[in-house]
Amino acid sequence: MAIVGRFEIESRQYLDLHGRALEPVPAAAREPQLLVGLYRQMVLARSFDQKMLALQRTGQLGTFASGVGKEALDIGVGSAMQRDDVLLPTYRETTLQLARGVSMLELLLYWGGDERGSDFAVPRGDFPVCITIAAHCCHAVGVAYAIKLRQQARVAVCVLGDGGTSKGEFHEALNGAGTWRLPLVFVVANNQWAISVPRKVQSAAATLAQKGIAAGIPSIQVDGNDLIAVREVALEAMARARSGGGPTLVEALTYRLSDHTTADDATRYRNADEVAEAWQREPIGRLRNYLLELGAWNKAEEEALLKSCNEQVQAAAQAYLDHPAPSPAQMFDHLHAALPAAWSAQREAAMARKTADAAGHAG
Amino acid sequence: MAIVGRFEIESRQYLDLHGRALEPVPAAAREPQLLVGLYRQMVLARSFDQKMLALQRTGQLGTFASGVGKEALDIGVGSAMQRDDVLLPTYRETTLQLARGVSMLELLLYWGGDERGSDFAVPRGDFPVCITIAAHCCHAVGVAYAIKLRQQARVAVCVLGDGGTSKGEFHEALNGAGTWRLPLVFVVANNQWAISVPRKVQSAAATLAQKGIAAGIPSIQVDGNDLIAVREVALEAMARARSGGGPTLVEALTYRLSDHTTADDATRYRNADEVAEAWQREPIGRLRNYLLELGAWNKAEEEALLKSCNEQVQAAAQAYLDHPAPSPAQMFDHLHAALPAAWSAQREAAMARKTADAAGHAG
Amino acid sequence: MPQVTLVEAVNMALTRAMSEDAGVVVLGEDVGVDGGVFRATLGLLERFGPQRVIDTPLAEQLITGMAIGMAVEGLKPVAEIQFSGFAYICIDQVLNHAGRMRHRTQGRLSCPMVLRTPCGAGIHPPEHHSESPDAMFAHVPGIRVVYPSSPRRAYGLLLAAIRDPDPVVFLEPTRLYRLFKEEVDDDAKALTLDTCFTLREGSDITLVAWGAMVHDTLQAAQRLEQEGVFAEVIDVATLRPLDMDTILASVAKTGRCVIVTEAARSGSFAAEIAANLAEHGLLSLFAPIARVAAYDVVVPLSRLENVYLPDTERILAAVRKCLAFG
Amino acid sequence: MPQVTLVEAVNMALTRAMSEDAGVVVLGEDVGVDGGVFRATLGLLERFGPQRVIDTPLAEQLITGMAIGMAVEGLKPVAEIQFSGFAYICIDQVLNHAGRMRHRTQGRLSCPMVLRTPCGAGIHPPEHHSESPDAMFAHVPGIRVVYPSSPRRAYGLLLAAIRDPDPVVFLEPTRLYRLFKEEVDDDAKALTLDTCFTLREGSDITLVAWGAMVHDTLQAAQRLEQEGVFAEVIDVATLRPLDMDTILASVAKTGRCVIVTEAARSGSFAAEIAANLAEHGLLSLFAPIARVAAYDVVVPLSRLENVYLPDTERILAAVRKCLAFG
Ligand SMILES: Cc1ncc(C[n+]2csc(CCOP(=O)(O)OP(=O)(O)O)c2C)c(N)n1
Ligand SMILES: Cc1ncc(C[n+]2csc(CCOP(=O)(O)OP(=O)(O)O)c2C)c(N)n1
Ligand SMILES: [Mg+2]
Ligand SMILES: [Mg+2]
Repeated sequence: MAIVGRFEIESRQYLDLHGRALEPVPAAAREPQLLVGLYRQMVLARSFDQKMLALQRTGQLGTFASGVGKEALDIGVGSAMQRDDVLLPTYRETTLQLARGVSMLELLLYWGGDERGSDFAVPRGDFPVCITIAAHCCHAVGVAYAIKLRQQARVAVCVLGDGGTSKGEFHEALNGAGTWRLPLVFVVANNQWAISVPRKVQSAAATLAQKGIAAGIPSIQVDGNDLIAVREVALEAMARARSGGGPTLVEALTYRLSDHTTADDATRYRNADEVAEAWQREPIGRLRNYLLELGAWNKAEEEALLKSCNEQVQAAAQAYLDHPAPSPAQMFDHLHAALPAAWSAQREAAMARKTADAAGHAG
Repeated sequence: MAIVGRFEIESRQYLDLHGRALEPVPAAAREPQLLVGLYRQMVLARSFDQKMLALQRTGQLGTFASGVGKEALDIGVGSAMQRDDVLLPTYRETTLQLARGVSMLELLLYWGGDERGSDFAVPRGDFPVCITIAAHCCHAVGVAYAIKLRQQARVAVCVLGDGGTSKGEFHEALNGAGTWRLPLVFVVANNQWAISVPRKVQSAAATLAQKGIAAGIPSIQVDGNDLIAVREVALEAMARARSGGGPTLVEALTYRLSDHTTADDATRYRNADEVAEAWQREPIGRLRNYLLELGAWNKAEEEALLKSCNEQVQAAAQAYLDHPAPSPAQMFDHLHAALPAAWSAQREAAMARKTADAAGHAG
Repeated sequence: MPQVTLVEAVNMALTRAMSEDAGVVVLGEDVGVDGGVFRATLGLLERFGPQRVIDTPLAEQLITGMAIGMAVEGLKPVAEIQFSGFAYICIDQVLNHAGRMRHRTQGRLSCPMVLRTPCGAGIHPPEHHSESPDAMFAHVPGIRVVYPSSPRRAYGLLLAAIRDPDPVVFLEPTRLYRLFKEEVDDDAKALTLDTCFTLREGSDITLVAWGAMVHDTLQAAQRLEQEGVFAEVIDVATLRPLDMDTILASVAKTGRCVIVTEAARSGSFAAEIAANLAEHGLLSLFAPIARVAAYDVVVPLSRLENVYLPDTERILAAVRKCLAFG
Repeated sequence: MPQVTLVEAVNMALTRAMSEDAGVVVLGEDVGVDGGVFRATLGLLERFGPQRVIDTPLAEQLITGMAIGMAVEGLKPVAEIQFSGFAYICIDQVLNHAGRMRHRTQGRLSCPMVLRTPCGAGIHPPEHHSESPDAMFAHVPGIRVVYPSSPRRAYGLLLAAIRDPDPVVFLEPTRLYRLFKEEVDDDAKALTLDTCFTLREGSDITLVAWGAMVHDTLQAAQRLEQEGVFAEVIDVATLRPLDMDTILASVAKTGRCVIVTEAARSGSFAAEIAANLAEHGLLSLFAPIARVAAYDVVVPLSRLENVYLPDTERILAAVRKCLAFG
């Protein structure tokens, strides 16, 4: 009898629930103005998220997946990425997409049911939202392979949920990334729920980070509601990836404070107490407390910020509502680089149908 | 920073390359006559394997995947199973199927290209060979779920190769088995090659056993060429499964001494030295040495055994060659429980085609 | 008799099947406490317990593959795939395993499972929730493909599918889940598989449809009646094996046929029906066979969904062209 | 000009494409040192190195998905799926992602990849190695499906597929890989996609086929010629998008059509062609359209493979029936 493998999963946290530092924050988080900038992004993102929910409720947007409660995760990861890195998001990374430079108008168009919303002006190389759970994990392997082949110092970042870790494609991708030591960071946004299925029904694994052991790749857990910790862990993983050290799996612990989507009613399957308790751990207040304590932030600034966020969000919503409706041509004109002759009659027929058929903003 | 998970992979071996016990053999292996019985099965299986190769070479059998070199693995696992357990094999478990009671004639029919070969007289509940890599891992979860639901003390045993561990279905199955704590033993027959792809190209994981950590299930490595060790590890895993302790992942280390199949030429991609070295570790000689040393076996018995194996195998081959050709009806009569009316004209048309169209034994 | 929606009828059939046979189990994502995202499995957990109403991990290959294993081992699993866009991944297991187990073992093993999935477009959901994989499944040997279009047929056909000794892919028209109600008697009576249903008799033209398009087709037939045109409307109901006899007999009577599908036109199941007509019913035809289908494009996001989908107007246009012919 | 087999022509096209464009990479199981189980990628590893000739782990979803990622990121991946039976699992990624990337992003991203797989029966291999998934892929919007039937067309069409800015599923007729040789000039000239090839002109009947069945169909045409019957033989070559113009023009001339496929009959791609004829060519037809196809059963193990597969005799029988009509 011999032991042929030993593995440990580390977990990282800097700020406690009240925003007090549990240990000295890392060098990359010592500049208060940087943290203030990230804090502003988090608040704007939540403001935008609330607007999306409001638009949906009033029939002006399609089904929407709120990201409330995971702003530290998204902004932490987003702030660790460089401009020409490649993000492969799910439907719950609206905040991270904002951090990458996708515009509110584009995001509104997308969730309003219009493909033009995925034709980002910036960043041109990021992937659109992936709805089919974990399919994009395999795409990320291809992106990272291409980056490595061309010897670029770029990184692919693939975000998925706790539920997504049960899909075979996630494992095929982890394994491929490990085999070729690709510049790829997988971030599991473990928000404890996959629609109505709680984390413990999803897997008997004690942590989701340990799934990386199967592929022989470095794996770590982090408090996903602690901006400083997420950013630090992400920076480490990105640096490893960028310098040829290969992939990392990051499990970021957070909580889905909202319903799964606007089509879901989470009170059917989970306890109000659990949600109330989770609100205690939400990331924005925690970082605010830390900044207030540090003297880097004050009440007046907070009020000004909320006002400005509100204005930006309103302006974006208005631009969205004013946006011209899509033409039926949209179904044909980017099907192929050039429409094959076989479909041209169909295009004509579709154009002949009244454009008024295009649904309103509610989708 | 905290450590939230610690894992170890143990590896088991009792006999060294020369068949000398490295440590006291376990209780279940202390009865020499039992070991002699298993040794006999291993020798018979190899004899049968050689016959299959010979039949294929002479155009009397279709493509065949030899199992030479993994007899300890197959017989070790087979001997740990009970009659009403369920085996889900790949194409390389001919020896294990023999151990389960599948007849040589049935195996010959199957590899000769005739579905009747999978209509085993015994064991009625075992699965047929699964060719699509790792698909049967998911079937095994269903079988084990059914067993558990009906509170039976039976176990499903699913065997796959090192290459198979890269497939998503394997991971989905591992995870499911862990979630429901099913009576299911996964055996990874790691023979170091997946056609031309060596083990290290398949995964960056140091062991394949550690893939079980991803699903939170007990995982262990074993010397797959050591009958005593394989049997012991399998017995432990089966006992755990049978008593409600849930699934186990066993990685059994062996080596594919043959070409991948008769359609392959392994000299194209691997070194003769590596193969020669691997022959030093093959399981039959090792067990024979142990039994000889123990005084439980002698040269005369060995000669008698080889003669008897040869006779059995010859008889089976003859029965196979004498077996009547399949009828075209075979394509229709078990498509559904009763053939839908829509296909009855097709059945008639097929029957009208000369039965002489049925190909010869070479398939 | 209760007035129920199609999804409620599915629920009634599941409840009935689970009550009468302890071997029937339901599995899938969110089928337990949530009762399924469309509530098709509502109340089953309370009634039959978590052993038989199984919330699975998020893994469609596992769901399909384990249903196969359960079925081979003697249970009668009814697996749910949450949306049709996530059912493409299941084709592999259905084709390579479910549809072959009986043949492969020459009857020693069988695979009495049902794979249910909502199917089709029209509810303005996010991407991948509006797919029509019917033609792909209908090409798979060894399985049945059933696609009801009303609460009553959903009830009777689902019972039949569950009781069938072989694998059935059961497609449910999402758009019709709650569109209308019908009286459904929970009488445990299965309908016959492998047969089309003639929903409306007529002498002038045969309209063939399945799933949600049956609804629009019936509406078109009503409109035509007002114009004095009598359309026979056939609900295919079982796509595999296909009951061409009923369709051929109808076309022999009417001489004209329009086939309606909401799938993208090329390679849709409408082609199979048209091909059979061209092979066995050519002499009956007074006019070309028209297919009304979605365009050969990606199902668009919700803003253009209405333009993409065939509707009553497009059916009527095809019928008029067909009637005007010759 | 060298005389080469179809699989050698595939190899020539791959070598040519990799030489002329450093972005072309080849990936799949055993494509490296082994040169692919059929040797389609022979010599590529030595010539272009392991970075561009990639032995992957055994994982078809990864192979397809990473090809998509590579293509989006600007490479031109040519992925190999070892046998067609293992390509069903790829439908999901091809349909939900490869075929949609350009549409979904309104042209911002694209997916210029090729997914190659040997296809069809006839070499007496183990189970799952003889499948014909052509109809399923041909139903997927946003992709092309190409299926050559001779060394020369394999060379020219594969080059075209690799150079195409959009995803192409490239099916290779396993049975023809080594069946015959043809002179193929390694001139880097691509053939035109989206067009059928008329291999033989004739006035009496149109025979339409693709893949390996083109071979049997040509043999049938030869036999017919001896009997004084002149058959026009069309190789479909690109199944999606389908060039119906060529087929319609031919049937307008001959008035009779037999469509040959080795896939199981129901839901096969032959249906799509027949449906189009019934829709747009009805008036030209003197006789019903016949489909010659495999039976609607599971591809049997090798002993019955010859009975399962359509052959020259079955084609001739269908032709005779068609000629005798009316
Ligand atoms: C392949 C696939 N199966 C099912 C679904 C339906 N679905 C959408 S979200 C979801 C749960 C995802 O949970 P998780 O991965 O934890 O992400 P979260 O929604 O919590 O962010 C499911 C089952 C899907 N989108 N894709
Ligand atoms: C899903 C699938 N992909 C590809 C193949 C082709 N194939 C047959 S065996 C094999 C290698 C399997 O290697 P491993 O799992 O190590 O088993 P071994 O053959 O070594 O016993 C491959 C790629 C297959 N049968 N199934
Ligand atoms: Mg989640
Ligand atoms: Mg192996």
